[in-house]
Amino acid sequence: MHPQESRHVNVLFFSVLRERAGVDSAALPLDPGETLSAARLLERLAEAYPALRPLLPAVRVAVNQEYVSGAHTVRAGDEVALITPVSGG
Amino acid sequence: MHPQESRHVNVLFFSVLRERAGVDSAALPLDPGETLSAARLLERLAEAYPALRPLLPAVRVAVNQEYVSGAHTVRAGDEVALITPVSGG
Amino acid sequence: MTSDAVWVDIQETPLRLEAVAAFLRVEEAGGIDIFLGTTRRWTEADSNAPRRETIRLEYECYKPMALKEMRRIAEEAFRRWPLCRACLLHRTGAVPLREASVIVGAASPHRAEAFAACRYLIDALKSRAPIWKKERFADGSAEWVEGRFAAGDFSASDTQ
Amino acid sequence: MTSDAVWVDIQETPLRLEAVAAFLRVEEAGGIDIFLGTTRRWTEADSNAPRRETIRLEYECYKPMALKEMRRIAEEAFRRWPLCRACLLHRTGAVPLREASVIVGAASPHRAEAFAACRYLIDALKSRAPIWKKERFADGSAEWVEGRFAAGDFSASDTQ
Repeated sequence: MHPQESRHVNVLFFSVLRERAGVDSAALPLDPGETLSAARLLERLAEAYPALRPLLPAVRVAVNQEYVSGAHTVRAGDEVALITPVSGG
Repeated sequence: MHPQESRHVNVLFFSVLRERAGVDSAALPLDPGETLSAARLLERLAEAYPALRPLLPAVRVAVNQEYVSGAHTVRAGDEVALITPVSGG
Repeated sequence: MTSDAVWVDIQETPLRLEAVAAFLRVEEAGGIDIFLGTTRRWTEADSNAPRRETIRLEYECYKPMALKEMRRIAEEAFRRWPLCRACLLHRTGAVPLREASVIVGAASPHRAEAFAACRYLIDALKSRAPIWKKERFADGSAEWVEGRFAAGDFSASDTQ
Repeated sequence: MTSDAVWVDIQETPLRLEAVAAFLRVEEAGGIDIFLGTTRRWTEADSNAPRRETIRLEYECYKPMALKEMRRIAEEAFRRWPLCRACLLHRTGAVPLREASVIVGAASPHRAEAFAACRYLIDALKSRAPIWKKERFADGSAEWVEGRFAAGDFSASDTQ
């Protein structure tokens, strides 16, 4: 793997998740070549931010600004957003 | 009957009926105390303005600015409007 | 419903959307739906005939009854949905391309009712308000647009 | 559909209805439906609790994705109905009482399609655009409004 290449997934938090996590975003490290499913990524975040755990069952994941299923493969360099039920408008 | 009292029904024409009749309105005379149904009134108008006859089956009648059925009794002094299918908006 | 919750008008001058929005935007409302009927340039033909080009519409109305009917329609909408405000405005005379001949709007606490009421206002207006339009075409011809009464309306030649 | 037939935007400043109408009023359109979502003062309680008084709403969004999602929604509407124009505008930050947080609109040759598309735009926006609102109440409290994903959406904790 090229040394400049990202070894992180950038995770964005909004609204109630942002307030509970206490941060706007987090850089989740991956081992070289590692990938993981969106569902597994949620599990890791629940370990890192236990306050988020009760809210995660209702969360949808967006990868690179598009909704994905829990089976979607997340890679280093991806921009992941955790989206609680939205209420715009 | 008091002499000043109306002995006419004032009939208003709009759009295609106005153009076919060649007038905006007509005063239809009634005998003293006479009344007639809205349907019968249309018959009299068809006799007075034969050019209207083909259009009358689709006409609705309004008396004093409210739609009425063909059985509605029309009296001297009433304002009657012949309303072809409307197309506002 | 207070009577100032309804605004109906018929005017020869251009309809002002901003005035409509100012009337509808009340603090009890969360959803406002506004419909504008505008003069369309092209009418597709039914079959293989070429489409027709309209240059303007001309509206004629039986004004006192049209105003009463528009008010009745608004009051029906108030009985049917939880509304804060309703308005129906119609323009008469010549209406150029792109300009609005009619604007109707409904304000409600929630959006589903605003949409349903707004649709009701325009459908009822188009089938009941005594207003007629003549279409002027680019080829110099003109014709009265054939309207349609709503199902359930009767013509006065039926006596039952 | 040309790309200039769609207008989406997210802005901190008040939404301008006149600009929306100017965008939608094209000569191919005969029916234009515009929906405004406004900040409502009162929320009725479920049971016998007193109604709550809102003083303003505050919106937060994931802007680049919200803009993309709004554009995708407009494109879906264009595939589904014969539209001339569609727009979706959202405001962020604090939105006072009576002011619009969202305006969506659709222009079509005929009114049924304008209504259907406009309803689709707002329903899809509210269930998919990553935008959240916090409600500030007169009693000093505040809470994030619990939204709802549309039926058929999945949460990422389902792996199938």
